[in-house]
Amino acid sequence: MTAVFKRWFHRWGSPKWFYDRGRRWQHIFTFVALVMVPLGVVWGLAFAPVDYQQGHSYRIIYLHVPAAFVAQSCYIMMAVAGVVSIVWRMKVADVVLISAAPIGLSFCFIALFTGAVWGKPTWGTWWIWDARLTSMLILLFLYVGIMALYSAIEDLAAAGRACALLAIVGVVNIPIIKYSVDWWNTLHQPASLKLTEKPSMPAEMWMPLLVCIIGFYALFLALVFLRTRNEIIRRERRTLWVRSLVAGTGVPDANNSGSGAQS
Amino acid sequence: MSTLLTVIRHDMKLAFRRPADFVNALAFFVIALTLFPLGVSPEDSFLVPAAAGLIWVAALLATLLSLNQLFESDAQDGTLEQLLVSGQPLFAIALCKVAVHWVVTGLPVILMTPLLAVMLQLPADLLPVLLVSMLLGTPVLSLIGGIGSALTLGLRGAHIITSLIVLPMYVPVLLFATGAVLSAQAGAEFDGQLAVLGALLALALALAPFAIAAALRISVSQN
Amino acid sequence: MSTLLTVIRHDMKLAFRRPADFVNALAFFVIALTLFPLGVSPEDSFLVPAAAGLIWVAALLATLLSLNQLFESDAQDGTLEQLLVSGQPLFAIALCKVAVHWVVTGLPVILMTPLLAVMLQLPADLLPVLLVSMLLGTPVLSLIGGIGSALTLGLRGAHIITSLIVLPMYVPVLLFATGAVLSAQAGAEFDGQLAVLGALLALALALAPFAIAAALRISVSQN
Amino acid sequence: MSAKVSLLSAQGLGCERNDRLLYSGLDFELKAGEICQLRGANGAGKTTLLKSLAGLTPLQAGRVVVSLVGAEAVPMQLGVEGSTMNWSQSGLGCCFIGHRSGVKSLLTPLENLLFWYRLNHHDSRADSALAEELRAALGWAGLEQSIDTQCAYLSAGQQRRAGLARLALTQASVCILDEPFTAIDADGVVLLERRLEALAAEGRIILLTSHHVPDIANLRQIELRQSA
Amino acid sequence: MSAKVSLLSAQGLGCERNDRLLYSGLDFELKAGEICQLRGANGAGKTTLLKSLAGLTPLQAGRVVVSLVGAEAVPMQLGVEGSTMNWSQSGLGCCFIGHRSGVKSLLTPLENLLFWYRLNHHDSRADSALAEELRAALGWAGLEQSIDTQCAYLSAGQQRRAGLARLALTQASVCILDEPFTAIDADGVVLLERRLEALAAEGRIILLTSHHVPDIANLRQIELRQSA
Ligand code: HEM
Ligand SMILES: Nc1ncnc2c1ncn2[C@@H]1O[C@H](COP(=O)(O)OP(=O)(O)OP(=O)(O)O)[C@@H](O)[C@H]1O
Ligand SMILES: Nc1ncnc2c1ncn2[C@@H]1O[C@H](COP(=O)(O)OP(=O)(O)OP(=O)(O)O)[C@@H](O)[C@H]1O
Ligand SMILES: [Mg+2]
Ligand SMILES: [Mg+2]
Repeated sequence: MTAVFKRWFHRWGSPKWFYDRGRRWQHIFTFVALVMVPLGVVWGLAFAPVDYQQGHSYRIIYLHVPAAFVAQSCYIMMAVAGVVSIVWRMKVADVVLISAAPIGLSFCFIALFTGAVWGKPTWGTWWIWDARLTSMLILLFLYVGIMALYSAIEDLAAAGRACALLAIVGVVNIPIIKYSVDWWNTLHQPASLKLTEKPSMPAEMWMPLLVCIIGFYALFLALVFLRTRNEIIRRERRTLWVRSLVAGTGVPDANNSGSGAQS
Repeated sequence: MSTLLTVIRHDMKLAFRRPADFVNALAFFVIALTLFPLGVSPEDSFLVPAAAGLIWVAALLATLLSLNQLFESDAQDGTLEQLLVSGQPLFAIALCKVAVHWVVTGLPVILMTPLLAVMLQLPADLLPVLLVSMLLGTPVLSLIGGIGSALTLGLRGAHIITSLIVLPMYVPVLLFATGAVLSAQAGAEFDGQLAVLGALLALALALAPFAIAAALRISVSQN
Repeated sequence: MSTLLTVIRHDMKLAFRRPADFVNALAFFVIALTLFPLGVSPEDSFLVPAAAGLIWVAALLATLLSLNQLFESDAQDGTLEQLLVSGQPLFAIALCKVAVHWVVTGLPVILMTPLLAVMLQLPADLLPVLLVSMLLGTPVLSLIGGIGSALTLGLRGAHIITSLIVLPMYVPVLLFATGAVLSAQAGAEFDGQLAVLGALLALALALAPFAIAAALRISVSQN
Repeated sequence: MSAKVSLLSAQGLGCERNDRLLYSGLDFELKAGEICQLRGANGAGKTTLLKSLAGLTPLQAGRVVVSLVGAEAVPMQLGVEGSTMNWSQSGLGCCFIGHRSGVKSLLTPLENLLFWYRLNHHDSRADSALAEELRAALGWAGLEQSIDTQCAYLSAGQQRRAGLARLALTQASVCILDEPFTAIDADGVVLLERRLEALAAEGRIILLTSHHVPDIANLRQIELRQSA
Repeated sequence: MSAKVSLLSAQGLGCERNDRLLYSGLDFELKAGEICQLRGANGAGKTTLLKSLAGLTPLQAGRVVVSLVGAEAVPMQLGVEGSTMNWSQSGLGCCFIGHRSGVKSLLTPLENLLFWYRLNHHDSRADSALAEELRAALGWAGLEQSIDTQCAYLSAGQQRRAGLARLALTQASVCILDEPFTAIDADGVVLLERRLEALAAEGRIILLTSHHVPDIANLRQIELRQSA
C-alpha cells in the first residue's frame, strides 16, 4: 500500500471522519439517484417501445434487472468490508457491513418479486426452478442468515466480528453456488429457460435499462452511507465528538439516527 | 499431537456414553425416508427416479440437525473455556471434534443407506455412485456445519440460525452429488461431479477448521 | 382459570422474546421444501403429483423437531418444579403449553404453506383441501408429540427417543391427510378423510393432556 | 393459602440412591415459627430430602403429617411411603427454592416474579396494581437497577436474588430452601437472614440447607449423617 | 509449563457491560506466592474481570504484563486493550475454574480429570501410570467413593469437587478461581484453603473471588467497587 492510500484508508477507518466526510458522498449519491431512477423508470415504463413477443409485461425488467445486479454486488461489498474488519480490526467496516445487509436483502427481494410477477405472464407460473431464480433465492438465504446472526448476538463487537467472518465464508461459497446451480440447471432443461436469456434489445430498450441500473446503484450507495452514518452516531453516542455534535448545531442525522439504526 | 488423540478419544468416549446422540441423526434419516412412501406415494414411478435425491436430502437434513450437539454441551458445562485456556491449537481441536462428529453421525447414515436404497427402489447399479458421493459429500457438510454451529453457539434459537447460515452453502454439495447419480442413471459420465465433490472436500478441510476456531473464540468471548 | 391465562401469557411472552424458537420450525419447513426441487428434480412431472405429500412430510418433521422445546427449558431452569409445587392442575397447564406451542410453531407453518405450494407447483384448486387437512392434523401432531417429549424429558438423547415413540402415532394422521388431498386430486370425495382427522383431533384433545401431566410427574421425580 | 401449619412431623423417612443408603428412620418435628438448618457433608442427601418434602420426588419410606392451626386435633397426612407429598390439599402451600431457582433468563426479574406470584396466589388485582408490591420485593432483594433487564444479563448472584425475592411475598406456611445463600454477597446474606427471621416470626416453618451456619436467632439444626 | 511468573501486573484495566461502567483504571500487582481475593457486591464485575484475565474475553481497556522468574529484566506483555490474553506464549500456563467448572456429567470424575490433565500437561506416561496420581488427587478432593460414578449422579458439591481436584495437580503458575467454595461443605472449605496456601508456598499466584472471607494466612484483598 502506498503511503497516500494508507492515510486515506485509515482516515476512513475513523468513525468521526466517516461521519463527517461520508455526509458529502451521501448527498451526491442521493442526488444522482433522485435524478436517474425516476428518469429511467418513467422512460422505460412509459416511452420505451413495446416488446414484439412479450408485449408490455417485459417492462418490469427496468426494475428487475437493476435490483438483481445491486443485490448481487451488495454481498460482495459486504465481504470486502468483512475482510477489512477482521484483518485491520476496523470498527467502521463492521458498521458498513451490518448497515448494508438489510439493503441488499430488500433489493434481493425486489428482484425475486418483480421476477415472479414477470414470470406469471411469460412462463404462466409464478415460479420456476431456473438457475438465476434459484441462485437468487439462495442469495436471499445468505442475507437472511447474516441478519439473523447479527440480531441474535447482543454484544456489538462480537456481532460485528461474527458477521464479518460469515460474510467472508459466504463469499467464498457464492461462485461455487452460482457454478453449481448453473450446471445443475443444464442437467434438467426446463423448456422455459430460453425466456430468461438476454433478448438482444434495441438501443431505445436498453438505454433506459442502463439509466435504471446506474440509478439503482446510486440509490444503494446513498442508503449505505445514510444507514452507516446513523449507526455510527448511535454507537458513538457517548463519545465526546458526538456529544458536542448533538449539543451544537443539531445535525439532522443525530435525531433520526435511532430509527435508522433499528431497522 | 498427543492433545489431538486426547480430544478424539474423549469425544469418542462421550459419543458412546450417549449413543442417543448419533443414533439421533440416524433415526431421523430412517424416519424421514420411511415417511416419503407413506406421505407421497409408494409407486415405483415416483420412487425409482426420486430415490437418490430423497436419500441425499434426508442425509443433509440429518446432518443439519445433529450439528448443534457439536459444541453446545462443551459450551454449557464449561469444557470449551477449558479448551481455550489450555492454549492448545484450537483449529486442530476443532478439526478433531468435527471428525469425530462425522464418524458418529455421518458414517452411520452412509452405512444405513444401502438398506434404505433397497426400500426406496433405487436401481442397484446406482448404489455405488450414491455411496461414493455420500462418502465425499457428507464430511463437507459436517465441516461447513461446524462453522455455523460455532458462530451461533449459545445464541437464542441457535438451531435455526445455524440452518439459515449453513444451508445455502450446502446447495453445491447436494447438486453435484445428486447430479452424479442422475448422470449415472442417464448412463452418462459422472466422474466429473465426483471430482468436484473431492475438490470441495479438500477446500473445506483446508479452510473450515480455521473459520471454526475463529468462530469459537468469538462466541466464547461474548458470554 | 386465571392460572391458565397466566401460563398462556407467560409462554406467549417467552415465545416472542425468542422468536427464533418458532421461526425455527418455520425455517426448517421452508428449507426442507426448497431442497427437494434442488436435490430430486425441479420438473413439474415430479413436483405436481408430489407437492402435497412433500409439504405434509416437511410439516410433520418440523413439528417433530420443535417438540423438544416444549418442556425442556422449563425442566432445565427449574420452572417445571415450580409448576408442580404450585399445586395447580397440571393437565390444564400442559394443555395450555401445547396450545401455545402449536400457535407459535404449527400455525406459522400453515400460513407459509400457500407460498410454498406455489413454488412446488401444487395445483391451485388443491390448496384449500391441503390447508384444511393441516389445520386439523397439525394440532394432533403437537398433542401426541407433547406426550413423547414429556416422557423423555431430561433423558439422554431425548430427541431421538421422542421421535421413535411419537412417529408411529403420526402415521395415521399423515395417511388420512395426504389421502384427502390425493382423492381431491383424483376428483373423488375427501370429506371422509377430513372427518377422520377431526375425530383424531377430538380424541387427542380429550386424552393427551392427562397423559402429558402423568409423564411430567414421572420425569421430574427422576432427577 | 389461608390454612396455617402449626406442626409438621416427619416419621421414619428413608432414602437410598444408586445402591447407597442416604438416610433412614429419620424423624423430626417442626413447629410453626421454627427455622431449621439441615446439615450434612456433600452428598449426604440434603437436596434429595428437601425435594421429597417439597413433593417433587416420592417418599421412599416413612410418612409426613401436619396439623393445622385451630385443627390440631385432626392431624392431616400429606404424604406416605411410595407417594409424593401433596401440599395443595386443603389450601396448604409450600414455597420451594432449589439449586435451580426457576428463573427464566429470557424474562426480567419483574416478569419472573409476577409469573410465580400469579401461579401461587389467587389475586384478582390487575398486573399494574401488583407491580408496586413486586417492585418493592425486588427492591428488597437489591435488584432496583436490574428490575427490567433480562436475567440472562445478570450476574450469578443477581439471578439468585431474582429467585429469592419470592420470600418477600410468599404466603406459604412452609418454606423449603436449598442453599439459599449460594452466590449471595455479604450484605445479601444478612438481608436474607433477617427475612427468614421475619417469616418465622409470622409463624411459618422454614427448612433450609447451607454449608455455612447462618447467624439466625435460635436456629435449629438437623444433622444428616452419612450412613454408609 | 516450565516458566514461573514472579510478578503479574495489571495496568488501567476497565470494562463496561450493557452501558454500565463496571470498573476502570484498575491497577494491581500480584507477586509470586500471593493469594488475592477479589471482593465486590453481586454484579460488581468479578467474574467479568477473571474471565478477561484468563484470556476468555478481550481486555476492553488497559494491559497485563508479567515478568518471569530469572527474566525479571524483560517483562512480557500477555494482553493489551482490544485483544485477549495469551497465556500459552512461552510455556506459561493458567488454571481457570469458573462458575461452570467444565465437568462432563457423562464422565466419571476420574475421566474428567484425566482429560483435563492431558490437555494441559505434556506427559508421556500411559493413562494407567497416571491413574494413581489422579486417584490420589480425587481422594484429596474427598471423592474416594465416587471416583467411578458418572458425575450426573453426584450431588452439587461433589460435582464441584470433581473440578477442584485439578488444584492438586496443576502446574500452572497462575490460578484463577471464581467462587471455588460454592456448594462445598465445611470440611471441604478447610481442605481447599490449605491447598491454596500450599500452592502459594510453591510460588504460584492465586486470584479468587468469594463472598465469605476464607481464613488464609496473609490473604490479600482487592475491592471492586461499583462505579455507577
Ligand atoms: C422470481 C423470478 C426471477 C428471478 C429471481 C430472476 C433473477 C434474475 C437475476 C438474478 C438477474 C440478473 C442476472 C445477471 O446478474 O446477469 C436477472 C436478469 C434478467 N432476468 Fe430475471 N429473474 C426472474 C424472473 C425473470 C423472468 C420471468 C424473466 C423474463 C421472462 C426474466 C428475464 C430476465 C432478463 C431479460 C434479465 C436481464 C438479462 C441479464 O441481466 O442477464 N427474469 N433475473
Ligand atoms: N452475559 C452478559 N451480558 C451482558 N451483561 C452481563 C452479562 N453477564 C453479566 N453482565 C453484567 O455484568 C455485570 C457484572 O457481572 P459479573 O458476573 O462479573 O458480576 P460478579 O461480580 O461476578 O457478580 P456475582 O458476585 O453475582 O457473581 C452484571 O451487573 C451484569 O449486569
Ligand atoms: N440424579 C441423581 N441420580 C442418582 N443419584 C443421585 C442423583 N443426584 C444425587 N445422587 C446421589 O444422592 C446422594 C445425595 O445427593 P444430594 O444432592 O441429596 O446431596 P446433598 O446433600 O444435596 O449434597 P450437596 O451438599 O453437595 O448438595 C449423592 O451422594 C449422589 O450420589
Ligand atoms: Mg444439594
Ligand atoms: Mg460471578
